[in-house]
Amino acid sequence: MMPGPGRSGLILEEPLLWEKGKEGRTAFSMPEQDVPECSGEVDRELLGNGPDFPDLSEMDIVRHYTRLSTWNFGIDTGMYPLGSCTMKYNPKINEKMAATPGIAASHPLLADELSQGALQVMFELQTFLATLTGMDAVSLQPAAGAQGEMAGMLVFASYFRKKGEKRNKILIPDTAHGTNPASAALCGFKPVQVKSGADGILDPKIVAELMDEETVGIMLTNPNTLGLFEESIREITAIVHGKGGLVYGDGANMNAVMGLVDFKRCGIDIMHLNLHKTFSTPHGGGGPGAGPVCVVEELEPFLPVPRIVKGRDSYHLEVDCPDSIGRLHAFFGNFGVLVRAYSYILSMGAENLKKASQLAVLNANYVRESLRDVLHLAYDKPCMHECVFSDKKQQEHKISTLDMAKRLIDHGYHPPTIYFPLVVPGAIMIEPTETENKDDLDQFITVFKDVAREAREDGERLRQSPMHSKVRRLDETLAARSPCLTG
Amino acid sequence: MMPGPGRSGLILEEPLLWEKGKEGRTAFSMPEQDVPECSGEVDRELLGNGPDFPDLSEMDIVRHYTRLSTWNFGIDTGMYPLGSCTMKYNPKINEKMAATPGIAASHPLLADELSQGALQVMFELQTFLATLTGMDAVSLQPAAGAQGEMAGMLVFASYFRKKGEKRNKILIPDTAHGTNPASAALCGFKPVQVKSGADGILDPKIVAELMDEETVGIMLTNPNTLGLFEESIREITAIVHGKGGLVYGDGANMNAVMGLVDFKRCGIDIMHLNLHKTFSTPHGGGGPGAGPVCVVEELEPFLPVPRIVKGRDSYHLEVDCPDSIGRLHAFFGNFGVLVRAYSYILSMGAENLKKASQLAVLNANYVRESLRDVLHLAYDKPCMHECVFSDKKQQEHKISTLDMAKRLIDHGYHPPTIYFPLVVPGAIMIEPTETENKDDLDQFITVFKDVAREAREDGERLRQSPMHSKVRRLDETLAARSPCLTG
Amino acid sequence: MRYLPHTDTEIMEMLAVSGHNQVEDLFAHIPEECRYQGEMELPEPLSEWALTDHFQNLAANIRSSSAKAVLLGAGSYSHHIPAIVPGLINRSEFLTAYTPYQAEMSQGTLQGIFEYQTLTARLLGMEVANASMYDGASALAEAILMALRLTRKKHTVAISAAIHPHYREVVRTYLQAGPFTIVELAVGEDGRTDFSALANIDDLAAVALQSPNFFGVIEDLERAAQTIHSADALFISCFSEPFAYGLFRSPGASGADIVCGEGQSFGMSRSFGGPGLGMFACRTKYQRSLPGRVVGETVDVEGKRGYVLTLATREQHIRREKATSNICSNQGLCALTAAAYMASLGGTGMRRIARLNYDKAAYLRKGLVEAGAKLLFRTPTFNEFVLCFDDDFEPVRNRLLEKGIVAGMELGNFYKEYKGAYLFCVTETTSKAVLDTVIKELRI
Amino acid sequence: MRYLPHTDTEIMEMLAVSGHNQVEDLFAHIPEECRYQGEMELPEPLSEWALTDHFQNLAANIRSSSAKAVLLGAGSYSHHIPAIVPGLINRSEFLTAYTPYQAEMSQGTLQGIFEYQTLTARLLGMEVANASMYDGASALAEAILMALRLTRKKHTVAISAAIHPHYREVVRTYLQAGPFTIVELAVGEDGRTDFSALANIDDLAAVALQSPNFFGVIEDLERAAQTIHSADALFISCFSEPFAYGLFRSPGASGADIVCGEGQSFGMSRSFGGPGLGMFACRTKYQRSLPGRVVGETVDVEGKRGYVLTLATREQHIRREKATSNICSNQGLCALTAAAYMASLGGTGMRRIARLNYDKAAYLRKGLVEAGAKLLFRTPTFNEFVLCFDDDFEPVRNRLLEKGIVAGMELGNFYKEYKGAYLFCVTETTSKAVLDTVIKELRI
Ligand SMILES: Cc1ncc(COP(=O)(O)O)c(C=O)c1O
Ligand SMILES: Cc1ncc(COP(=O)(O)O)c(C=O)c1O
Repeated sequence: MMPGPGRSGLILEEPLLWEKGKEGRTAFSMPEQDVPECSGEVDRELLGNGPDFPDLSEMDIVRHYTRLSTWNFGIDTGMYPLGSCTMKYNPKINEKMAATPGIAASHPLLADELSQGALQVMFELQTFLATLTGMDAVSLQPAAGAQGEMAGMLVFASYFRKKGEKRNKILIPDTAHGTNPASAALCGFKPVQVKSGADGILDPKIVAELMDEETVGIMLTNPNTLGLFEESIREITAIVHGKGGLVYGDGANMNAVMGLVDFKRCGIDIMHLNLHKTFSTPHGGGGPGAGPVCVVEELEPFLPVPRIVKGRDSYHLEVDCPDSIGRLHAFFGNFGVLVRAYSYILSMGAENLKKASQLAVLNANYVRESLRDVLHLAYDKPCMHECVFSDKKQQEHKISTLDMAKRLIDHGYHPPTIYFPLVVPGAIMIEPTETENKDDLDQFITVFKDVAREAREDGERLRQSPMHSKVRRLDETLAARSPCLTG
Repeated sequence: MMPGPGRSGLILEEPLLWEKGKEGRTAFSMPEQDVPECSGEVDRELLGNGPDFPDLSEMDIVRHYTRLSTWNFGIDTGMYPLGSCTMKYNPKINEKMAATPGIAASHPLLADELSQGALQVMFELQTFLATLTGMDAVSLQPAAGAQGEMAGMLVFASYFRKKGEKRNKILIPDTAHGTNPASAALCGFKPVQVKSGADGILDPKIVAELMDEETVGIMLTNPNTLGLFEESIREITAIVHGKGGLVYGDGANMNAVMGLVDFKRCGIDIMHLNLHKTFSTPHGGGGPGAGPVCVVEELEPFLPVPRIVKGRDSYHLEVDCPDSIGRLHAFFGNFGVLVRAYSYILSMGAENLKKASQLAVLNANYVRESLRDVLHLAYDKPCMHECVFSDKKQQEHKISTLDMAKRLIDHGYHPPTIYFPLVVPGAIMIEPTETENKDDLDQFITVFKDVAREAREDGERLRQSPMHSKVRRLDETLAARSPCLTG
Repeated sequence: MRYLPHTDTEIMEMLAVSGHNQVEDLFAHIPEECRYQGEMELPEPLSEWALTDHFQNLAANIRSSSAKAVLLGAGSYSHHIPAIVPGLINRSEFLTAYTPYQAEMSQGTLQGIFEYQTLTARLLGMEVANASMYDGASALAEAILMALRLTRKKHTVAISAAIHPHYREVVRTYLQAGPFTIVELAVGEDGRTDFSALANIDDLAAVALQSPNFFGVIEDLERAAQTIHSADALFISCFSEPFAYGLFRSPGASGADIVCGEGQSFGMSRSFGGPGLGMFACRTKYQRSLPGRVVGETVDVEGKRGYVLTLATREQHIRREKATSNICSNQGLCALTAAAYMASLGGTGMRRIARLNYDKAAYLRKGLVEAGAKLLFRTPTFNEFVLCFDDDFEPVRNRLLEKGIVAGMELGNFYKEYKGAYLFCVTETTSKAVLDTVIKELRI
Repeated sequence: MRYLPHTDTEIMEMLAVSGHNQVEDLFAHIPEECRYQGEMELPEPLSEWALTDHFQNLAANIRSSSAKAVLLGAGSYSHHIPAIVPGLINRSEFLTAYTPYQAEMSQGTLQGIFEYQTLTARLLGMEVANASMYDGASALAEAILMALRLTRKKHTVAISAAIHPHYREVVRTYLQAGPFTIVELAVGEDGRTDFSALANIDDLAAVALQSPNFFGVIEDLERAAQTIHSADALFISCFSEPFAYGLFRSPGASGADIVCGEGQSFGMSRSFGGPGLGMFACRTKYQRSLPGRVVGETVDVEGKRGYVLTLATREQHIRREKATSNICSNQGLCALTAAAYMASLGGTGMRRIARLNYDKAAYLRKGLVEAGAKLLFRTPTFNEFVLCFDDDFEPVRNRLLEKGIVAGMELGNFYKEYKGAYLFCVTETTSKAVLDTVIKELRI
């Protein structure tokens, strides 16, 4: 019997949509044709044949997606300790609130007075996020973390343009998420890599060496992607500010420090939050998310338009902001995601949010201590919300991080993040989050120890894994070499 | 590769609720204590300790039921050709309608004028069911088919009591569902078994022999549980009526004949319908269902109270019905189920309901014709909504109906009804229903043929099946011998 | 039609296999005189959207459900339902499955019902429970029939007049065809059952009480158990509000032999009275006489723990007319819902919510008494209580109705002797603000 | 708190393992000056029930959403959403999964997205599509950036002024930091893009149009393709209302090189403008320059078909600053929703609904014109159209608002030249009765 909850059971195969269906079936309930037909009058030149979609019955569609869903694994299925992703429980009540008919049906382009409830949600959420980070002003428009980063980089650019300064480099630590350099580059900056220190955090001396008047500043993640708090953050931000630069904070790891760290006091000028991580909105197998940016007062004029302004007893939208970087989204960003985060913050309150961070850090340290005998610890110091191991100990048995990750699938766990951050070869990054209980962590630890034992004693089993899943290891090279992107 | 959709995949184990949990956790959102506490004042003599329930977090509960659900199989998962059960697609829109806040929140005991919408639903559904069956009056109160039967038997009893006749026997065919004799017995009647004829239907001659003035009448199912239409129904009902008896119709198989058969013209006096079969309300792993009874005018006074009466422009409840058998349910029966059936009838309309029956019968005959070479046909004549085979051909290979049924599980199908009706030894009763499409039927047929091939060539595999499911064949004898009903 | 997948071509192909030319031919053997005449007269089919509009209109025509508060229970209670409960139980694997005849592909339902049986037994202080009955009323009727089976030659049952009037009516319906006598035990001045009539009954099979009873009054179950057992009868204890057992001693712990009642409070919305849930539990020694389905634990061929429907020999599909009940489909999904609800509460939550219900009801009761109302009974109650008024209460009630508050129900229809008395109910869902409004209105 | 499972005992046990005494010790290494001062000032936590009340109040404060009809599109459309679509896509296995990095336990999402890519490509007449962008506006911006990458040394793009004004703003935001010039092509008298300015541009990389454009007008895409290609530029065709392609020729079939736009119409509610769906498709030859995630087909070690995220070398997590885009999280669940929606429609349904949209819009347009309104443009439109009025339309619009009908949007804020003109939208969700009310009101 495997020590994890993973087992084999009955699941059903299902073909591609267009391998099913018969012309003439439908799963759509046709509304009444209560007006005369006149589409026939249209200019033939402009007409098409309509798309080549399969026709399916309602039962066909229901079975199709029901079956597909059973090949997937979500947080509701089991533990999902994907580092840097904060896969915590996504409360169902938030889904229900977002589906409130009046909220879900609201049109984004009507007069402000017709939309007060929606504007109130956004205004209050901005206030909450400002309180949570310690920052002064917030824009909710970015549709994900990377778009938040982009907003930040554009603010940098606008800020220096306005000051009349030409700077085009930006410091980015080697532990940064790939979106950081990509966002910086998109906004015309040249990333300069900052090596993290031997203890996994940034050394102010190195920053001081690299920071100059051609550099807009630094873009760092705190807690960083090794799960460590940048303890010299105040020195670093002082150095950057000293050279006239700005500091961008990637706040994707905010779940570690709610109510515990004040980012403004750390010297951060602008930061984004990932609501789909810290604020428990579901990740939906890839999105939608939301990546609000929070800034210090000085940078507020640069935030995206429209801005939501509270008048005496109503809210309104302001678009006349000459310094703004402009609009990032057709409307207000992923409003439905904002609603969920708002609902989460209201459900939790200050004390529980802080406690959530404390427990998230407790859980990570517990896993870290419990697995340190069997996995190599990349940096041997207390961690924040996640701990990073590597496959160093397993290499002698020719077992890689990938093999262990795939074996965890058989045991019924979603693998941790692997091979990231890049500075740790064969990284295994575990973020349990606060919603996992001790019993479940203990079981996970037992399983990981068992996998480590197998790595020593029965390596072939690991290389052959996963064995329980509907498909076995997939050929990613083939997929990339001869791409087949549509059927 | 197996020809059916059944495969092995990853599923997760999950302990019993009380094997999880820690005192002090909760999954319930505590409402505010906005009034003074005074429960402390209660007489200690009456107090208890509260139940010994495990304390779990919201995530615990969510994972628990999510995992349990993956061990189950519903219509949405795949084909469920359980004969006599009419496992057709359960439209999702009906669930949504039943959850309409104003409908779901209505209290059953308020003044009629506060509940008009709910009364309207019931009144109109009664009318629809009367139209569908051809009968004159309807009571929606019975909570399931068996309670409908009981209502019918009590109507029989009241009818004869009122007439001052003492009759205590009732004719019930050997093909009847077990609930029929059970319901009759519960109401003080002694069931007399009527043997069905060689062609699977009742012979009026036999009925004539058995029917006498000590017999209240007959309780028959039409189409019967062999999937055959009782072609002599008019003769039979005439015989029973001739002896002053009444005819009860078990309408569980109504799905075969909507808009095609008029039950009043057949001579039926009272019948029940299973809304959780014919009218597509989901069966919920055992219920709730609804088993309305439909009667001819003469029997209307005996129907359960309250009756819903339509006034000039409002509905009201009538309890003053001296001949009524009384109340069967604390309120109005399974109202939420009635709402779904009402929603279904409104979605379909007359034409589609008739077409549904036609297609249900088409599907059953198609399966019957397609499998007749590999399975023994109990009665070789065109069937209605279901066809009944047996394991006669497989017996020489020492393969039973049970073995084949269990093998179908591995192929990804819910087995047909087995070993019922009792008159067919080793019965395999297949009711595909109209919502299965031809492609899926063809695949099912291919699979069943393959199972029949295996029965000849590889019997041990069948006896070992199912192999894909989370648990293998379970020891039912042990369960019954030393019952363990609570943990 | 989106539920009917057949294309015309497919229909022709399929007909060909059975040698038919048109679908009508499949019905050729149905005698002409049995045929439906013409087409059914039903409304034209509605699209999803027209249907939704129709339901919005219907709902708008249920004024009570748009009320701010309905201060009435009487067997149907408003309790908070966590969003997770319906969300999980409506997963299609649970919702669209049949009764778990094929255990290997129904372990989800089966383990879930086994857990329901266990939590139910724990709640009620009993040893075993079944997989559900239709509702509290029919559960009581079945409990009485079970007691009559167990006590064989005795034919009289006594039922308290403080049991929900509808439950008593259903009992009468179920028992009407048998050779049974039903004696009703009067309600005492304290609102509890008066057992004095018991002494005069000969062949007493069982006595049935409800606690909290229809008036919200907590019966003294321990004393009742002594009285009933010394009359050599079985003690059936029923309920319509199981939340009471978060605070008050369970019927099982008080000595009942069979406990049954309504479980709607555990996660089901009122839904005009159904579907709810008949809960049913008894002592182990009676388990083979239980009506209804039960799930039991067993092992598979590899020794792995699993669950099956068991004790089938009690049931109609094996024993037919000799079955312990005719019940077949039960309220399975409601039982699963109740289990998920009980588990969401946990022991700790159950106690807290029960207390809050008590406290809120007490707040209104005290407030109204201070405003001039009189308690009909002075015995401890849970959730519900009965008040009398010096002046006609109807004008007050009507004013409250205009404010969207349904304040209690007049008892005259149920008990002539209590005409002019009103039954009130308060649960955790009613805010203090609403309660204060009611109190204030009475003072006016 | 129900989301935080730790009991105090467990916390102590866990702390002991890492040698700590209290939770605060875990944060001891955070410099004092970085610490949060005091406690956060946030509202007290709300129970599920208090939260629900709060949201009811918020919703009541969104007057537009209680309106009977909002006859406005402008990038956000009201279409019927079958109950099955959200029900299926919100199954927790889809909803609570992360981006499918571990393909073996994400085949549901992966096949679903592969199907989305395929249906999208078919709809738009293209060969490949990605797994989604944030919205129509950023998709257009990314399309232009892609075109600029493909055409290397050219730095000018021309965009039609008939493209949704917000989309154009987003394009400006995205391009502001680069060495690019954006030229706007004027709107002709027929409401279509005027290409005459193209002739004067030197290093033209791409031209972007929208069809149906912001005025609902169908651009002549075939002629546009010729013009643009003969200027040696890439043709980007965008949209905000994909239902149009159920009736009108797809951009791909008309010669576009990159097609992108907003997919909110396919199963997403308006939700105050998001989440929607950026759809993005191109020719196979450009697939390695695509921004965003893509799913590809492959096989497992046993040769079984399966799906993986692929072409990762374009992406930020491999190529970092050299990536084709910085996008990481996209609108995955919305893409899955759109696929389920397109599949529910089927080809047949898509054509029918598109026609019905056309017919309904035409009905209102004709009715209003008969009642005295004037068409701003006489070119064929889909769904949306622009009207001018002899008299001020505001009083009529206000009267309709009081009847719960939002009738169009004045264009002055977007186009000074069209001040006093109104953009209307009608979809299959608006009943003839509502349309008749609008027409009648104008006649008054
Ligand atoms: C540290 C960090 N930064 C940025 C991002 C990008 O966020 P998003 O995926 O929402 O664009 C992520 C998430 O993947 C992250 O982990
Ligand atoms: C023919 C027949 N009669 C009666 C019944 C009993 O119906 P129910 O299960 O709703 O009590 C059934 C269903 O099992 C049946 O198939």
